[in-house]
Amino acid sequence: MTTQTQILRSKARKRAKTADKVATVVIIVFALSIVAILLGLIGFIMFRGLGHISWHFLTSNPQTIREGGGIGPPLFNSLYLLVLTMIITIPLGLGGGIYMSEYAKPGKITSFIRLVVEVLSSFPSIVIGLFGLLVFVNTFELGFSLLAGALALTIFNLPLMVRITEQAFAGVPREQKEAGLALGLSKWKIITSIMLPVAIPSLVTGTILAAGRVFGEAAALLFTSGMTTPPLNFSDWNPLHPRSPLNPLRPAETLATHIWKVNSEGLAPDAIQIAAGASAVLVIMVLLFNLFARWGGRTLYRYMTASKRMN
Amino acid sequence: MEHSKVTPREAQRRRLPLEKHRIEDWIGRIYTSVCVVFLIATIVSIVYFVTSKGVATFAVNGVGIMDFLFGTRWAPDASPPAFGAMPAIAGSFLVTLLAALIASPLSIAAALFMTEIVPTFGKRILQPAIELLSGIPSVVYGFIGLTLIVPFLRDHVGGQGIGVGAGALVLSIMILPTITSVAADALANLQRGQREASYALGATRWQTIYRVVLPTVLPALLTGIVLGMARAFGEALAVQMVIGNAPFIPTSLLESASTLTSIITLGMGNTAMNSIQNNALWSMALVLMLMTFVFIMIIRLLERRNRI
Amino acid sequence: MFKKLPIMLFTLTMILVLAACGSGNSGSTTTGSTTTGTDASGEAAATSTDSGSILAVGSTALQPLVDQVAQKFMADSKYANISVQVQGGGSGTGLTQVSEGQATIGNSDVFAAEKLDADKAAELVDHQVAVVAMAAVANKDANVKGLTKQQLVDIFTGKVTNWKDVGGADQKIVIINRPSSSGTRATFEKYALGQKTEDPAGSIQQDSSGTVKKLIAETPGAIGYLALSYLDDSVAELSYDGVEPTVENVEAGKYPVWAYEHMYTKGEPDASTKAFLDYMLSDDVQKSDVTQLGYIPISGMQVQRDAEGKVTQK
Amino acid sequence: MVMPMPFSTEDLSIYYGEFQAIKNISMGFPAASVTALIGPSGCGKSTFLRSLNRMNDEIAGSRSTGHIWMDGIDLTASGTDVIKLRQRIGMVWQRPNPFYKSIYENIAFGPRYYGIKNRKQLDEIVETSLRRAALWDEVKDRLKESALALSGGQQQRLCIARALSVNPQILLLDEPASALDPVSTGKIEELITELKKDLRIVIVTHNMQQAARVSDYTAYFYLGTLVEHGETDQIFTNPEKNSTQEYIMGRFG
Repeated sequence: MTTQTQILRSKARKRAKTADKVATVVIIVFALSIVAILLGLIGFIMFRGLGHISWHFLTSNPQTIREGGGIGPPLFNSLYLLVLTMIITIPLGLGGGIYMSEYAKPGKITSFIRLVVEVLSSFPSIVIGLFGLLVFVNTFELGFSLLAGALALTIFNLPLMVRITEQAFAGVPREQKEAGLALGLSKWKIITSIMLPVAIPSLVTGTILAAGRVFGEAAALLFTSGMTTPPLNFSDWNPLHPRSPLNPLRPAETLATHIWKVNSEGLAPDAIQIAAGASAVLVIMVLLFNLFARWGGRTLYRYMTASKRMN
Repeated sequence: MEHSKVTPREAQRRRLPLEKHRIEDWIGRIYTSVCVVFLIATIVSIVYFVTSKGVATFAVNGVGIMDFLFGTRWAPDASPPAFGAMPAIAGSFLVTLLAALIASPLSIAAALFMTEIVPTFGKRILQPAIELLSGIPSVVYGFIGLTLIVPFLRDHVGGQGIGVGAGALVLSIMILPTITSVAADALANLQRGQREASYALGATRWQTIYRVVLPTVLPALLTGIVLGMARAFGEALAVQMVIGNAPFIPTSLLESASTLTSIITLGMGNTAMNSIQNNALWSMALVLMLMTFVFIMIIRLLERRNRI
Repeated sequence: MFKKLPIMLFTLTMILVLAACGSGNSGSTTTGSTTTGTDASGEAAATSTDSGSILAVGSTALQPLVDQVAQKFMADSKYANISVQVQGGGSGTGLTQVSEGQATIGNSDVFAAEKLDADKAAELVDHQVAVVAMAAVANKDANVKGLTKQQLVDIFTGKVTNWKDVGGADQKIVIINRPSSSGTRATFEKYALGQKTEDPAGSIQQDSSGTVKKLIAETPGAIGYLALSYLDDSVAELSYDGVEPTVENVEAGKYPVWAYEHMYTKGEPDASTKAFLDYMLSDDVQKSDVTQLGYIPISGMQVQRDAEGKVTQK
Repeated sequence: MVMPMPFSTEDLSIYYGEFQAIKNISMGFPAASVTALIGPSGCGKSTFLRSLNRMNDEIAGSRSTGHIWMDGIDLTASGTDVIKLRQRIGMVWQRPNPFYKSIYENIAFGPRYYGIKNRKQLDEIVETSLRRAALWDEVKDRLKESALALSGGQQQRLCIARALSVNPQILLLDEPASALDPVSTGKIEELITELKKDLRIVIVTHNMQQAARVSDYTAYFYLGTLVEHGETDQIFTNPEKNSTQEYIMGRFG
């Protein structure tokens, strides 16, 4: 009897051990396959695209039917749109985040705002794009323009920015706030002069990561900033001139929409290479944003906490 | 030493502008409140505009809501036109569910790998890799789908390459990072004690994971999966490029089908505002928006369960 | 009232934002209405003193041409004070925007009456600037040189599903169609098939010519249709009822699958817009840019066609 | 009716939700003296200290009844300008919490906020405050460096200097030396003795020797009530209540 149970038990243990081994192998295989997918994707994009990237490619105008078109204006548009978006998003997002972290009292209204932020951040980008088309492009008569695009992207990034700010402020040691209070500073002064500098490293990291997201967005921009770029005069930097690259009311295709367009409408014989090259540039930009965000946050933090000279 | 006699207190009495701190707090409160009001106003106006446009199909153009939701014939330009959105709704759900089915085991395995098996390697290699994956723009995914996945499916699986399967594959890669990071967070937050108690009882790692870890974090894992599905449901360009866009309920995974988002992207520019064809697209956008609410409701319910 | 409050607040905030971004608006958003002289009798009226800004929105198929011509137009010192902006967005968007006065010119692949309500379409003035012809295109392995109208109808309605039934290889037919709202599809259905069709199950829809071409070239048994400018060696173009899809045949009125590219204005165009439209139709543009980009010059057409599809000799 | 002392509490109670953390405490703080608050953890002494400049307002769900008198004004009255009140009551915590700014800025921040813009005047205030906190000689050559680069003891004295920079009438110290090494603790204690000449000081401490060394009056708290309050010598040598005796003995032992 006892030997039988022993045998049974050791069998069970053996089975458990086998199951453990199998499961471990399966998990490792799955995890490694994710790494493989990533490496494969990045490798594929780079392999297809890197050969096409040159200074000429990065700076010259796209061509409709001839070979040798570049991505200069789309690249510029992407960056400029990012700047415009951030100019609108950062003040609004900071305000919203500070409200949530410092002013909001737990209750129905606060949880409602939290719901709003959550809903806003999960809207499909195409719905935001359509809203932008209806409201910014048509109702406000902005036309397909950088500004309309920036406003649509603001809707995207605002919830993110609010969350980043809220978390960054929540991460400020309570003692800092108390020190300010005990010194008889107003709440707003404490927020802007005491807490903000402490929160800045995580704010910077979060903001740059959010900015990277803007960079890749296309669906919302198809309906708001349009798919064309007027001929630009890169020596005219007056934002009020229609041909100035800085004019916020001109239409603009970004790198992401350019890829979309070249892929779909491209007449140029080297359309596929251009799409591949532009994709590689886009991915490299996103990578750079990631690295820069981490590096920037860390450097700032070190600078804020232990630097030799500061004021 | 003349100056030292001017104490801050005297200076304050002499110079402090009238209730400076009150003005400051007033500014701060107003500024932050305006930002919050802006947030709320944004969402209210999105909901308002999308709803009013989306309802026009039924209210102005007289299409029956049931005909729209459950009609299987989408032929907006035929005479008489038919506005059955069922093919697109079914397509959206189908690719979303398939993508979740493909991505969930992979993601959860990756999360387990990162937290339970080799945390150091996982943290150093896998986590950044996954974050990168989430940074790749969706048009690039579409491009890859069209140049890599579609020809591969066509040559090795059969069919046209383009179709539901290709769409689901592309989407599954896109939602991998979402599910993985939520799952990894949940696993990392799990108290060490439970796990150690299980090991102390002589359980193997898999037994511990299977019997202790997974049941505990199940609501959080489901939250991650629902978040991923929400993203898949709303994704437009990548899917549109590879799914084929035929307005039919697909009968096989290799068949061309359409989603709500793909029909909208294809038709929006080609139809004139306020025409019935255009309004029908807005109705689809309305369905998309309502689905977002449903997803968020599910997530909230899961989170509530998670908290208990 | 309470319900509308947030929207009002939102609008108010937006207006503030816009006001902050300010005064530069006038330069680019005012439509051509600010031009000088109302006497616009052709190109002569558009002297260098004329100024104005033109916004042309719409068809993505027509956009490369308008874009290129606009650049040339603005580079011409005669029109130095007129600025032209070209935006895509699709024919429907173009017609909506010109009809609502947001754009000066609405570019469209189809007659306005096909997209807009009759009364709105009636307000628009049609300027036909080029012709675009389409050819049925098949994957090379299908081994077919041409199809008759009836064969095409059978294929696109799903009656014929194998190439061998129309004289080709024994291969399943894969239809690469356009979305039903597409102008290209409307043209193809109207002039090649003579009827509207509904996609047989399993057909693929793509809006963009580039993707359609790629798919036809790669997918065995594929059939679709493309503008002549997209044709190359990777795909096989098919003759229609024995007529080759060539520019000559289109101009002579022998090959019927073609459509006008339209640039609509709301009412008669003002001086600067007229100058641009006239420039568009000048030999200078029609003989170089139009042909270069693969369209067929309007001036070369020996036939013309009205919105109902009635063809008459010029 | 006796006029309340210039700085005192009257029947003060603090609630966190339903829980009464401080129960009807009335006590005064004489000028130019140090009052030590002692008692076991959770006895309410820190809560009491924090209520004196109404820092408890920041904790959600807290409320108070009773009065805090300062020069005849009731600080708990609803119309009181809390921020102005805090400008007259300095506070230093257990863990040093210098701002993430330079040493100079840490001190100059308050006075500048109060309206002093003159650079020379600010320099003066920085120097005097640092001197009063016995930190001047150690940091005078590196005023532009980050305050976070200082050692723990230096940071704590910097925090005292920061509190002094706005010339408060009262200084509240919440276990100011418990996170520091013995040498730094010694310096802080010397500092307290020096500072009490111009200020009322209230200090919370767990260290009985410290209370005995630096304070003039001692108050023993237990479960939110004030058990005994009197001159330090008397409390330590001959307390009236047994529980005070036991606590003090226990802590010594």
